[in-house]
Amino acid sequence: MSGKYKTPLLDELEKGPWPSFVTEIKKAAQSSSMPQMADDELGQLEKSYSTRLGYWKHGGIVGVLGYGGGVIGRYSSLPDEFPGIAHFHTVRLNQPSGFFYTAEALRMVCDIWDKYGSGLTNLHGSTGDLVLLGTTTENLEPLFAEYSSRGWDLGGSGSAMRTPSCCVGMARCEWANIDAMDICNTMTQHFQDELHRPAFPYKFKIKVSGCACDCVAAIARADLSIIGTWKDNIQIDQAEVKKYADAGMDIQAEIVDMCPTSCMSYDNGEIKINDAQCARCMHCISKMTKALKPGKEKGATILVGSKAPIVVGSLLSWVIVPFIECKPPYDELKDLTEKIIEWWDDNAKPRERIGELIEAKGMRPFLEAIGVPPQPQQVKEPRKDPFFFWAESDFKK
Amino acid sequence: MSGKYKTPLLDELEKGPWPSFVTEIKKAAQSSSMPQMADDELGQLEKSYSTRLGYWKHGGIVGVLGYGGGVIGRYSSLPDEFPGIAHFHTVRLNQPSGFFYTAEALRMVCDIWDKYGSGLTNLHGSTGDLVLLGTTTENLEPLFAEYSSRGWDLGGSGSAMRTPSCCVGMARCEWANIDAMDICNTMTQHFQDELHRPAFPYKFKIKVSGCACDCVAAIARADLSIIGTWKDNIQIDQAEVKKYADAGMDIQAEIVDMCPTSCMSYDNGEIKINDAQCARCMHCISKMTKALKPGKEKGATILVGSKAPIVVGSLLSWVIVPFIECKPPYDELKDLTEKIIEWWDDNAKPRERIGELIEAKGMRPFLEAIGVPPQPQQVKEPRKDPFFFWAESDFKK
Amino acid sequence: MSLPERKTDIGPPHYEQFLPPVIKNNYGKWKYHEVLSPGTMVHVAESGDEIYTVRVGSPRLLSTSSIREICDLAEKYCDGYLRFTTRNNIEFLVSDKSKVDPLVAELKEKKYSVGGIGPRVSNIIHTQGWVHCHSACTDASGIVKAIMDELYEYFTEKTLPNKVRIAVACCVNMCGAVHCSDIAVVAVHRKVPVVDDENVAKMCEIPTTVASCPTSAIRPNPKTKSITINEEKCMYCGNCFTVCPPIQIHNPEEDGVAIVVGGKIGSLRTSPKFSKLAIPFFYNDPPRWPKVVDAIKNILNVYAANARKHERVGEWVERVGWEEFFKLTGIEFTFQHIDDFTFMRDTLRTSAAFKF
Amino acid sequence: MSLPERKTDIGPPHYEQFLPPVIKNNYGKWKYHEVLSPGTMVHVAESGDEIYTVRVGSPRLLSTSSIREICDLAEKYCDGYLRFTTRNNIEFLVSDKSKVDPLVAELKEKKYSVGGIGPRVSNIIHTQGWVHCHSACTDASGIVKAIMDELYEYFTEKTLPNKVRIAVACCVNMCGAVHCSDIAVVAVHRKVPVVDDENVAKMCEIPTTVASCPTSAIRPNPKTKSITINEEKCMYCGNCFTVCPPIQIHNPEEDGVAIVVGGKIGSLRTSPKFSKLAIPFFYNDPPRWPKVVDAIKNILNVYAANARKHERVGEWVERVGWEEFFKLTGIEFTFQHIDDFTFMRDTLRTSAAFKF
Ligand code: SRM
Ligand code: SRM
Ligand code: SRM
Ligand code: SRM
Ligand code: SF4
Ligand code: SF4
Ligand code: SF4
Ligand code: SF4
Ligand code: SF4
Ligand code: SF4
Ligand code: SF4
Ligand code: SF4
Repeated sequence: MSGKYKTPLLDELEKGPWPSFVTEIKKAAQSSSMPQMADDELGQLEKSYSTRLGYWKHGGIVGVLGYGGGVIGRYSSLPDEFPGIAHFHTVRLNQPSGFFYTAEALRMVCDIWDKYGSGLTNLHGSTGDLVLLGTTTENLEPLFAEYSSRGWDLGGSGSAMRTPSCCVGMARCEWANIDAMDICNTMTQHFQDELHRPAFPYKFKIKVSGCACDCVAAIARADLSIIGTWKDNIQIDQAEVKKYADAGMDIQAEIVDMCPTSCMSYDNGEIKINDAQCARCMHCISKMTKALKPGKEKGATILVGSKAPIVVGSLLSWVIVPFIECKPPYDELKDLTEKIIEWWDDNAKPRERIGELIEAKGMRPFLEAIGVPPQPQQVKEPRKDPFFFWAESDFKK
Repeated sequence: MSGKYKTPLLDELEKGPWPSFVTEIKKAAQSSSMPQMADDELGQLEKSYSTRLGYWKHGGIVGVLGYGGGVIGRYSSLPDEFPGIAHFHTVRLNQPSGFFYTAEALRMVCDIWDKYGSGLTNLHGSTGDLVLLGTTTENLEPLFAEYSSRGWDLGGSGSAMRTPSCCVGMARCEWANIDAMDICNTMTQHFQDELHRPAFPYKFKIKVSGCACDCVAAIARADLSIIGTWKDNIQIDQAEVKKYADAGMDIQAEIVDMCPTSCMSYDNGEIKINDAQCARCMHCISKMTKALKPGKEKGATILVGSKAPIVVGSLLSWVIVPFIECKPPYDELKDLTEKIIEWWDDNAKPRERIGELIEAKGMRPFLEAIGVPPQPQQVKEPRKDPFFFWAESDFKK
Repeated sequence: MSLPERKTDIGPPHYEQFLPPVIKNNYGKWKYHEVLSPGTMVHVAESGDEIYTVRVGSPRLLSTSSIREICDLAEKYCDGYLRFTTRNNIEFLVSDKSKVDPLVAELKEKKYSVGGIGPRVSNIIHTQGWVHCHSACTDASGIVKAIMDELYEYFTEKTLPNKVRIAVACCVNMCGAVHCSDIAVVAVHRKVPVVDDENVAKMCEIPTTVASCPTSAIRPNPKTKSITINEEKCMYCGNCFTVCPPIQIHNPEEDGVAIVVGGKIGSLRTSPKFSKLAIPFFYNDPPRWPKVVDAIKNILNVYAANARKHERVGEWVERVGWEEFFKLTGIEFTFQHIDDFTFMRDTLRTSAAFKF
Repeated sequence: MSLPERKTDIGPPHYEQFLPPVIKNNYGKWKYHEVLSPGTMVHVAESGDEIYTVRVGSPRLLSTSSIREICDLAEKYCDGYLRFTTRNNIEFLVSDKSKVDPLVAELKEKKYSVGGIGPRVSNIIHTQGWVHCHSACTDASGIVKAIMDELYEYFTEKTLPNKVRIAVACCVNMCGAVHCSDIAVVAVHRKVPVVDDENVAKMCEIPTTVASCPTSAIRPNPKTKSITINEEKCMYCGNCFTVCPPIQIHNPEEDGVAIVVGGKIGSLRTSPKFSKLAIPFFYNDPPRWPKVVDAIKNILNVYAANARKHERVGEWVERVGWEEFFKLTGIEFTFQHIDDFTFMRDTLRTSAAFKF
């Protein structure tokens, strides 16, 4: 801690039990070979805290040779006052699927970063990357050489495929209907070119969750959301049901009455499920994990289009394919994803996400382009107004 | 029945138990002084049935002196083939509130109509008028003189206040929280000028229902929907509750479990209601009318904006004033209605209904103009996206 | 034959003069009612007074002769007091209990349709159709007659889980209550309007016509001084035709009707609901539209067999889900079912939980 | 100091090399899990093998020094195996049951925040704020720290009806999951951007800038070769600023944050939900934003006191109604709460049934 700046406001945020990011900024200066970066970051941040204004310029385009993304250029608007952060770019390292690490691997990441950057990181960025926070333009190439030679690559940024992300899935979860980590890794590898060389109309994100709990928020934060599900019957272990009851669970109130389709009943200590009516929402399974399990015919639901509110309001992803098998090498999934991206790439204006494009064009041209038939699962309810389009092909019937 | 035309297709529609409109058309020719009208109507309709095409021209502007509405001009596009309906205008007689008649009054309506028109009527039109179906331009003035001198006036058409309409209300319904018929009649009288002399941007409809059953479909088919409600507690007669139970009603399943707010319970043969949580939806009351009654502090909810799907999709009316007292002479209601209409009239484009205008401008300018504060009852849920407007006045706070 | 003096702005006759004395005396003081049969009910006042209602189906399109016959009956049994309902049924208002059965007997003898009260099918709200409207894309009265003949016993006898409100509209202007009905028929076009350039140039205001199109499919055509329609964008709503008649939308070969379901108006239990598309198209098939009638009967039967007591059609469907509706009714799901108009965002499924 | 040879398009390291042996052996064969304490759980495989997870809160913004300390602990107790969660918590993956308690003890001793598992508040998803983003209209890390200090016991001890997911976004780009969170803070502008005509003319493509505005508030200004903004229409979304930096949206006097509630992501019980506006504005009040913290605590407490077991915030509010939410929380309802953007139609109340 160099103590270059007085930071009375930020120091307030070192109080209290939750770990303090202010302490982290102060600590970064200890180990980084460029302590002035974290120092000046702290100084500028203190200034922001007193003026209530940020001091960052719009990012310029910086990066590594042959790639168009992976680095977010960032410059202080007060380079004279805070020269240490005149350049303060972030580097997005593509995280391993499921965010698993060994201490050894993480140490190596830290060592390189202390050499070429501020010593500050985000574990992880909202998209999933291991974010390295603050370096200079000239350090980008050596940094990339060091990381890539050791098996690490950059993640996405700009109008490109973004770093796919997933839940912990089969690695540690009994409900995973698909191998979320393998799918995430496979898709990441499959789309390396699209990830590193922005050539899309805008960003395109993929997220994979093993079940409807959606622990990676795929349905809300991915252009392509892959969510595991099953087709057959929930597996019930009645002996375990009894144990839950014995342990004091109010099965009627907590499970049966909360089932959204009312397809369960609880009589004489046994749970019965009318599986044809089950929506596979995961409520009962998640609250009675020892007694109930997803079925055996597993696959994924494919949804498309979610994004943040800019420009036309937030979108959640829409069901496109209710059920698709997901087994390595995932050809069907890759193929579908390629078709989806192709249609979007062919039709979108710059800065138009796929959800916005579908809204603008309607579902039909999209579904026709990717070869998916209309199905009731794609809608909450059918259209309300009597205005609907007919194509020539409809008349031939 | 003159039998001027062979009508094999329409004759099919005289078969079957439900009363036949074809028979009515045939019967009209019997009593009308102009039997050729109903005859040619039948002939042209048979032609439509064989060609699947209507033969009416767009209406021209016809009417009675000093009025701009109340008559819909209609001309056959085949006047040579069907001369009897070369002119076939409809006259909208303003129905008495609640659609009550005496035989004597109705006979008089029929007598005049037989003299000046086809002898065909609609009891009633979808807006509520007593519709006289088919007369000529030259008959309009004498017809109007005859009706108006006997106490009947025309209803609305065109870009005007339309004939208000209401449910049977206090005349024959135990649930009426407001005097729907009196309000309907009062509003009709109050807006006579607006009704007869179209000067609005488009049509404006008023409908009044005594309770949330909404037997006149006010919430779906009126620019201004007035629906009776109450503020205090549902009145319960536990002795009658017992009788329903004794008579075999499954009170738990049919009443308590269907209450949308789950504010009821049924224990030891008694119904209890947590009235603070009751939404006054009318379900329980309507299914147990002897045991449950609305409260005593009665008034109306005012909703605005419903309409058919052209142009931007169907609208249901939106809650504007959750509760308003409704006692004669209904000054508050009249005043509010005038403010609502004034804002619309000042701001709407031609052919823009008030619901469409509110959608275009937002609720705030509308509520501010009519002096109604924002209230949670006006929304199902607050806004989802973080884009919201601030007015200068908001900063002064 | 001099005419009486005309009056203006007098408004309708005051309803009070048409109320039976028992209603006047107990106005606003009714205690409860009881449905006695599908076509009769009694309302009992706090005073103990009673008014009996006998309800009869009506084709709505009534000749003066038929109205006079109804008046005769009203005079014979209820001092001439009668009313019409908001769904166009006729109600005899009988103050003398002893006259109820004889009235019903005479009505039945004369083939009137006594019924419509309680949890059953009531009269169909409908519109003008080929009988009177230039905009009509089907006939309304004919379809109504065909449906009511088929569902007759649901009006006169059988009960259902709750009221089933049916409507028919002869074009998308929807002068009936189609947009919020349990089951409804709405006539639809399927082809882009044909523009009669010469007459458009003569008769229409071009900017108004361009502005009338909800999907911005219409552009001015300076060459012809008329307009052109972009086929890709047109939804066949006919609004341009309403504003400018030489834009001809009628196409007898390809016009027809759609069936929508699940709407409701009352706020009981669940909020009022719009109707949703069940079947996008049937060809116009006069005089009796048999496929339309069959389809409606099928939907009604599936509802009757599956809904819980007091559940309206829309409430039942929302409970079981639209996936289930299509499965149970056997109706095909098509591209037309997927909203791409104003409610698209609301109606696409944004959940990983649904039924297969 | 020659550099090693760079490689491209190799993608991330394969996760397999980072999996503890017990996970590799039981991959996809887990049977159940049990939450042992707010910060520990065990997953049991069909084989009977067990993996213990010890979860620790993280500020996400981590220095390499701190990461190394965490690595030290991982090596001491779990052969170096650790992971991060999708909400940025640290998870130690312990294969040896006997090491769980000592690990927890050392963590607590070192003031780590052990917790976040089960029905409680987990880590706050947040974004860059003044720490790194030019778009930031507040700081994210500071608000997060202030909230988590206040809600600390909901992370480490107390239980709630269900998980409560909190998020903070430093501008309406919403790089976090604010739009679908139980409770969230989003920074908002409230003043029309100030246009630096000279630089706009120099640096920006005018058509792109005009097109960037969702409300069509921007028009080209041929005189200045820049643009003008219609104050009436501007919703302060900042999209123009993203596209054209000399359109300056930051206003330290009038910028601040809104609080939104009731969103969720999982499809359990009810569909995923967007968050809805609870409180439209608080001034930026660094370093600890006390009013924001109080408001969140209030909402959390009202939820905890009123929701049923397993109900998420949004499920509770939807059951009791938003009228009730405003009443119970004492939050004022304002014009800002009424949607006049894309979801207006969905969100206005179209029912005569509601609570006063
Ligand atoms: C670093 C990160 C926030 C974080 O603190 O974690 C981030 C930071 C930025 N986001 Fe983001 N976004 C980040 C995840 C997200 C997410 C969440 C997600 O991916 O799951 C979203 C919401 C989901 C979505 O994509 O809609 C998100 C929605 C946006 C948007 C709005 C895009 C839209 O279509 O609505 C912008 C605006 C833009 O692209 O111009 C945006 C733009 C930005 C920019 C590049 C600012 C800009 O205008 O140029 C930010 C750079 C900050 C900086 O200087 O470091 N960021 N951004 C996240 C990426 C880290 C990573 O790679 O792991
Ligand atoms: C006669 C009647 C249908 C019936 O068979 O009962 C009717 C008939 C017509 N309606 Fe209607 N509307 C009738 C009630 C309605 C209703 C229902 C209501 O008022 O409760 C609606 C739906 C509610 C609403 O107002 O939105 C209705 C929505 C329309 C519309 C669409 C308006 C809109 O804003 O969406 C039009 C189109 C127009 O005005 O150009 C329309 C236009 C018409 C026109 C004038 C056709 C036209 O384009 O000029 C029809 C004249 C038919 C004719 O030749 O007789 N009619 N119209 C109803 C009036 C009778 C009466 O006065 O009692
Ligand atoms: C006579 C009439 C009012 C009028 O001024 O003409 C009327 C009269 C009564 N209605 Fe109605 N309703 C009348 C149209 C309506 C309408 C409007 C419509 O259909 O266009 C509705 C809204 C329908 C909807 O929600 O889509 C309507 C929804 C109700 C309900 C709510 C039913 C439900 O549970 O959803 C009740 C309560 C009930 O049936 O238990 C009700 C109950 C009643 C009661 C029992 C009220 C009473 O205590 O007198 C009346 C006799 C019931 C019956 O017919 O079964 N009335 N009722 C209308 C008869 C129309 C007809 O000929 O069939
Ligand atoms: C570790 C993690 C996945 C990962 O790959 O990192 C994870 C792990 C588990 N989740 Fe999750 N969830 C994780 C993020 C999420 C998210 C995403 C988010 O918060 O951004 C969600 C969606 C939240 C939402 O709906 O808004 C999520 C919704 C659930 C649910 C559904 C809760 C509900 O009833 O609504 C369950 C089931 C349950 O808790 O009974 C669940 C259950 C579980 C289980 C019990 C699954 C299992 O058998 O292993 C895991 C431990 C539970 C716990 O932490 O209480 N997980 N879980 C994430 C931990 C985040 C953290 O640090 O707190
Ligand atoms: S999304 Fe499902 S499979 Fe994945 S971690 Fe969460 S609960 Fe497990
Ligand atoms: S998964 Fe959901 S829908 Fe299926 S039985 Fe369980 S609670 Fe019901
Ligand atoms: S709306 Fe209510 S008050 Fe009016 S008739 Fe229907 S049930 Fe009675
Ligand atoms: S009126 Fe509706 S909300 Fe109120 S108690 Fe009865 S059923 Fe429940
Ligand atoms: S629905 Fe259309 S065709 Fe039928 S009466 Fe109304 S405007 Fe005419
Ligand atoms: S029919 Fe409707 S959508 Fe088609 S051009 Fe005319 S107004 Fe536009
Ligand atoms: S939410 Fe806005 S300010 Fe915060 S990181 Fe994302 S783009 Fe930057
Ligand atoms: S801030 Fe948003 S709404 Fe305002 S002018 Fe810029 S882009 Fe348009």
